[in-house]
Amino acid sequence: MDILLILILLLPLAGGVINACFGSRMPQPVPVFIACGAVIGSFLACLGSLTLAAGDGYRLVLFTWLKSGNFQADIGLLYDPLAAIMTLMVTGVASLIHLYAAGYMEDEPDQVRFFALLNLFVFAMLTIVLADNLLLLFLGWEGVGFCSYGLIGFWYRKTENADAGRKAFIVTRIGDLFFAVALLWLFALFGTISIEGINAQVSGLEVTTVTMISLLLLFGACGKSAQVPLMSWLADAMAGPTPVSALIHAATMVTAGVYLLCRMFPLVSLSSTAMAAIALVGIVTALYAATCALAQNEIKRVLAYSTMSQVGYMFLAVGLGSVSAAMFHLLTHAFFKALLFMTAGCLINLAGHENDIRRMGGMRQRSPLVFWLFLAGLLCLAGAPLTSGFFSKDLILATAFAHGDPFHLGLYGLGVMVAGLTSFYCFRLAYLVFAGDFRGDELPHEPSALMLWPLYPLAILGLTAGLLNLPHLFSGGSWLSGWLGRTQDVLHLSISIEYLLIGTAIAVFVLGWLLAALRYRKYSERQPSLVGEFLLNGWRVDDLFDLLLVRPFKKIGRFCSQGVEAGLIEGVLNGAARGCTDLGMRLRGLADGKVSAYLQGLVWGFVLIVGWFLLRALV
Amino acid sequence: MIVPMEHLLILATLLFALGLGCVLVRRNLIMILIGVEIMINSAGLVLVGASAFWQQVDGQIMVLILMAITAAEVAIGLALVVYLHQQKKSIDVGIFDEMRG
Amino acid sequence: MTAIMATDFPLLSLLLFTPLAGALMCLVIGAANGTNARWVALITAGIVFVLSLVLCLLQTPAAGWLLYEDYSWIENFGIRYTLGLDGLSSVLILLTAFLQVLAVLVSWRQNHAPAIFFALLLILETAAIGVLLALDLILFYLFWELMLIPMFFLIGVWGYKRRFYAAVKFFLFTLIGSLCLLLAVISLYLLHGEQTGVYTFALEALKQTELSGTQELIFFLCFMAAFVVKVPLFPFHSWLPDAHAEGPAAGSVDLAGLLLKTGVYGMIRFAFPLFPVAAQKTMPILAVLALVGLFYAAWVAFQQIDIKRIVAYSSISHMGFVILGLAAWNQTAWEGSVLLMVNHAVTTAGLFAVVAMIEQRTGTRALDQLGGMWKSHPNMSAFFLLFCMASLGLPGLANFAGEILILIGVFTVKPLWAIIAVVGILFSAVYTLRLVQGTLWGSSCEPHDKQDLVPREWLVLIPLAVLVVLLGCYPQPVLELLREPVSSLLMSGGLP
Amino acid sequence: MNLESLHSLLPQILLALGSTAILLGGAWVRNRRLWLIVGALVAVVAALVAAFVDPARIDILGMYSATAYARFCTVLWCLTVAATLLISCRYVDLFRFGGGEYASLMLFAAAGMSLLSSATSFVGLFLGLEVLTLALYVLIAFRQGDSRGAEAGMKYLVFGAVATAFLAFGIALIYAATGTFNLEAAAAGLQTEEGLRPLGLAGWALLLVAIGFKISLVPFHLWTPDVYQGAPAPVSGLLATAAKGAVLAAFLPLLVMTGEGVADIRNVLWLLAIATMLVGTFAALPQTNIKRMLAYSSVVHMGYLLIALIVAGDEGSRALLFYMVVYTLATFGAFGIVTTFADENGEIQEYDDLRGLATLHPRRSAMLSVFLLSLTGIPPLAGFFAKFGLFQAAFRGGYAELAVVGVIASIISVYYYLRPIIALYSPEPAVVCREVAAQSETLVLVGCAAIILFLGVYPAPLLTLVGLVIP
Repeated sequence: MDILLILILLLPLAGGVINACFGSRMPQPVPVFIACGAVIGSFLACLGSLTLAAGDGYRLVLFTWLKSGNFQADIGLLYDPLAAIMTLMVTGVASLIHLYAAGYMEDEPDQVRFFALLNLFVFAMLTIVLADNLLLLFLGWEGVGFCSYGLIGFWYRKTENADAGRKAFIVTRIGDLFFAVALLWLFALFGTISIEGINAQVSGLEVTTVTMISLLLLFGACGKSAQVPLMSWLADAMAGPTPVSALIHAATMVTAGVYLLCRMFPLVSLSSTAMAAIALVGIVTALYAATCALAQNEIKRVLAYSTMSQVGYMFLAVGLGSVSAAMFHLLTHAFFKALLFMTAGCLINLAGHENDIRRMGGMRQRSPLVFWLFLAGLLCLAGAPLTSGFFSKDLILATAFAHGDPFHLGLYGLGVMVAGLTSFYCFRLAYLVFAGDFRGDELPHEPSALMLWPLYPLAILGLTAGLLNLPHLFSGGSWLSGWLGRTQDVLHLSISIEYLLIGTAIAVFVLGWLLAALRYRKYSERQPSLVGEFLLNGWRVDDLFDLLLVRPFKKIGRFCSQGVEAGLIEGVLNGAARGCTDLGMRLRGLADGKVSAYLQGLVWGFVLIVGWFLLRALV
Repeated sequence: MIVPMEHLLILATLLFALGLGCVLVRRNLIMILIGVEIMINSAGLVLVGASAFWQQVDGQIMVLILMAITAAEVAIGLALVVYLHQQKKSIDVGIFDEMRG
Repeated sequence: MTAIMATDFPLLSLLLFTPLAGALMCLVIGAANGTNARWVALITAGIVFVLSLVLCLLQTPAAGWLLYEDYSWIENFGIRYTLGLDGLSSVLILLTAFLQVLAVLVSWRQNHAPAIFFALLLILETAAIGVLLALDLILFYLFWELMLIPMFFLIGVWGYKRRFYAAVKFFLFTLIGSLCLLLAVISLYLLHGEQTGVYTFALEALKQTELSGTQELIFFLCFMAAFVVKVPLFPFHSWLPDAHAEGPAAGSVDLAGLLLKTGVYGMIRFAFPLFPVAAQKTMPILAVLALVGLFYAAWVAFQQIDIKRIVAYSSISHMGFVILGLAAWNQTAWEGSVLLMVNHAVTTAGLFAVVAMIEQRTGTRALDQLGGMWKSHPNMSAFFLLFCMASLGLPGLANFAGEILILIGVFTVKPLWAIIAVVGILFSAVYTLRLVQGTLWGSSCEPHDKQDLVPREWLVLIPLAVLVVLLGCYPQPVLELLREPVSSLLMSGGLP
Repeated sequence: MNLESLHSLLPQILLALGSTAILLGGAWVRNRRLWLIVGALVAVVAALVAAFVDPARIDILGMYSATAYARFCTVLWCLTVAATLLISCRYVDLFRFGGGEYASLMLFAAAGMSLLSSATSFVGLFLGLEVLTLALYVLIAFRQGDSRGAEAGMKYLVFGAVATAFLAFGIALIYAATGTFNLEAAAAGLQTEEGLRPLGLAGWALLLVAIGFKISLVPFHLWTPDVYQGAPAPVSGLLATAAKGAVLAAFLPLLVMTGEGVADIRNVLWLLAIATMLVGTFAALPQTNIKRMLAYSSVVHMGYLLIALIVAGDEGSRALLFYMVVYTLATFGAFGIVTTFADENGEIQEYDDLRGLATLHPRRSAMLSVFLLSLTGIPPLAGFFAKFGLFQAAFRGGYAELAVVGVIASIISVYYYLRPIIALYSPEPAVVCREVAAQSETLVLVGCAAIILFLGVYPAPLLTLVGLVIP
């Protein structure tokens, strides 16, 4: 069994490394086979080893990575139910996306780099999931950052793409810093960085310390998960190829933050302040992103903001103390959002590589199949009744409601509002893309079969994943909560309240739909309003960061390099050097070639010596 | 001793100063050499006087050596004067300033 | 003093003087034919590498010297020829020997007076190894200064346009520091002699000298003057970017890989154990300078156009990290510092090697004229990306392992320092990504040489890349070698 | 004067006789190289005699001594002169020197230096100094028709003559004050607090001016660069090394003594040392002519040597002698290299003309680098241990401030020593100098470089030797 567990990690790594080193020397389809094979193999290994994870999980230490003084970091795996479910999701979705990518990237000459990075990404993501200590987790954490950097900027010939990659890397790294500090602090407190070890010892800690560390972890999570305030990179990250957006920026990497918080939940949950902060970050992001999504014109950007918003829900769930709700939404979201992105990729192809929804329309005629798939995804996202998104979102909102106090009721209210906004922008998207006639002029580029096949399982999963954690009301057994060992997350509300909550959810869904239908059923060119412009630019957060961080940074840089380095330090050095040579010139000037001057020097010297003697005699 | 030592020293110092003045002021090489001669002779004077003061002959021997060496120096000096004159048609030391710095 | 490995054969001297002998061979055989000189240099460097590798493998993680040599040398001054090899020295010697092989390969196409060039490289190697082995202060100083001459010529003769300026700057900076060291060594020697009647320069003996607080502080500062210039610590770094930018590729590899390391080595082998009290008193200052340098160099690197200068400033920034680790004064941080030193050497050597290759192909090092190298030279670019990622501290690659140990060590002592230093990691990402962005991505510049890596270059880059990954994923062998020496050096510093 | 005294003076007599013989022989046989080699042989024989024939008595007529120290100096100067003669072989042919006269004067100078270093009385000192100076007057202007040589000769003559006058008057005043010519007694006489003390001090002041001129201390150094530049390179080499070393050596025994009188002198020397080191260093910075640079460098090094002279004692003397030997080797070597680069157009002196010579003459360039780096004091060259010994002695003697000034000067000196080296090694040659070094030149220079390298790695033999001979 150990070997299966190792294979989960090793296969994607090997695939990535082999492709990176030798891929360009292999005949064309081989690297793709290797890449897909590696991930599918990993998925199978995960399925095979699932039994290991049940209960308290399974711990496997491979070798010592770093050991110095009393610090020790192992390459070790912690395969518990949480990790297992996440692994399953990551490998499963990744397998499908790899297959899709094989079709999507068919004509790309630089395929090898793409698949190498994609495999490495899966490896890094699985490292996050399976790591038994925070440092190894951090390795995966930064690893996904790098792969995301490389993949966003995959089409590097356009500087904007490379810049978007860089932005993603640096902004998420800001979050990583907080994570790193938390790691250091935890080690200083506990003398270990093992996740189990830390979680076992937290109970004795002071609440302020816990709060501080939890907040650090939260910030770390915010970076990777594109939560307020470190969210601005995600929309730009859509510059990458669509499979990348589907895998990294929808299904897996952006949910790593949620996973981290779930992983460290025993610690985080000790501080109510931190929990409130998490919930707040979640809902603020959800709201922010939902508003932004309203005004976006590029199909992938709409989806990106929706991702941000949905991840906000997951944060909210963690903040509410319900790990299973968070994980539930994480899973369902992974399915339908991957589906959405991949169908969006098909749509873009169909529209003749056109991203802008204002230049789409009538896509239903171009491919009814894609229409239905996309619609399935959208319905899940919008929370249409009985879809997976409906159940998972409802669980989160119900949990908020169940807390009962004003703060949480407020969260619930905002959550409902976001749900309405979500429904609105989903149907806006649907109408703009599918209704009416095609507004562009490009010829369609038919998606290959390889691109369509992986969509079916995802659509099915997206529509039915609600079964994973079906609440009692629908005579479900909350299987996920049980598997995760979090039965306390199962809500026990009265039937009437449950009906009320469900009714509200359905109501806002319908409301959103109706408003969208009203406004977007018939397409008309509109001048974007001031508010629209504001939302389109993501509340102008980029400008704010530019003003607050980027420009001062550059200014200080200029000051250092021109002011201090070239001015002060070089100036002092050159000044000293010039002083020396000037002095030298003056001294050599004494020897002007004339004997009489030399003799005068001699006499002055004599006077000097006699004077010195006299001085000594007098003093 | 007929003349007091002090007088002798003052005279010698004066002579030395005069010689030095000559060396410093004159630009003609021959005149400079003459100035040097005067300075050296002032030293001879002191030596003779001191020899008498200390009742020793050492000083007087030294004077003889001094004179011999001076002669040699002048010989070389004058040879150089001729050589220099051949080169630049002048023995003004001021014009020999090709090398400087 | 006894050694663990009892052997009468002067193995250390053999290690030390093999490169010198090679240098002479280079001059003799290679004078007429440059190719001979290259091969002599390569073979010599290879032999030294194998020798040091064997010594490293023989090393057991126990306290004490693995090998120790002590001969009478200049009795008149009480100077002895004392060499000792422990885990710390063997790691750094192995690094030196390894990089030297690469330096020879990197400069394979050097055509201006190759015999002298390679001879100088080998002399430099002897000097560096000597510094790492010497246990007599004057012997140490001798090798310390001996590093100057070859490096000076390498920069001053085989460098670029402003090579004289750079070479003299390098020479002057380091000489000022080392003469301070010399003065301190002499005074310490006299003081010890007056106290005990035994005039000696032996490190172990001089550690016993009784010093007043002020004396110790002055001596310590004089010692540090030499070491911080070599490291170089802000604000004594100004020579390094010029030396890198104007020097040949091999010079840069050696500068980053060999010379900078000797500064830190000098601190932990000599300055700290000799003057522990003063050292600990001044640690906060050192830490502040290290931190300021860490950020300052990052900022300056961010503004540079010349890619070699960017790498040079990144070097300064990383060395700030190393010094910060030393300032924490505990086992983890010190091991981290040494590890980072090794890792940084490997990474930076790789970066400089690729930079040289880029320059060879495009004829420029200006960031604004480069771009899109991945299109024309994917293999080279992949290596460059790897080294850059290692340099910005990506976990799993070399630098991170050292950095995290330093951070952990520092955090237990002074959390604030560690937190500030963490931000430094972000900064390194900012300027390194700018470097990557400007060279690899974007629209293509037109390189006149479309040739991707040639076999010789593969030979240079593959070992470096393998090491970068290996040191990042499994640095344990190095750490185990360091454990005992570092802990005993810390002990002699008077603190656990 | 008896046979024993003559026996004790055998090396000097050999030199003087040899000089005269060559002068006579040169009138008949006009083979330049022959006489140079004969001269070198005579000098070597004199050196051997000085080294291995034990003197019959130490004190010679109260004027000279034949102590181990004096003999050591004699050997040193004789060998320097022999080396100068050997290195001049090609040079004298090139510029058509009168070989006999040249060799004869060199030997004469050697005799002077040897007498100077052995002097125990002012009479002997004066005599030795004048013998040396008179020979040098001629040697400096030896290159006929060379206007710079003539100018250099004139400058040296005027300065030398004035210095002689100062020396003579100084000696006279000291004699008047103390009633003795004996150096030690005269110095000891200064210590007694008598009415004549000011007179003695005035005498010492004059004497110091004269010495200052001879070893070119600041501010009596102004003639140095001009004369070194104008004189033939081998002669400049001799001027910068033995001619200065002999004077310094003469005063070492004096300063080994302690006492108040000497303390006054030491005090002046302290001032002169600092001025010399700093002024010389800075003035050397902007130089672009290697001979002028070496001239200023010699000024600086005399400042260093003064440190040792001031410290005196065993440590100081040892440091001084060691430094002097090493300095002599390096400076002589550097001038030697300049000699070998001379062709019928003259000497290559400017840095611009040195550019790229290394590609044509790698060995000589390497040797020049060795010499200059040794002067800088960089290990593993002998210059390092010389400076090391010096600073160490300064610290022991309580003159740390002098050591610090010395260190500052050596830091700055890096710049001017390195400039010609870099010029040599720059890729594009400026002047095509195809002169092949004569065998004798190579022999001497390789010898110098080898000794410098050897002493840089293993200075113990020389250290032991100087430890044996110090007064």
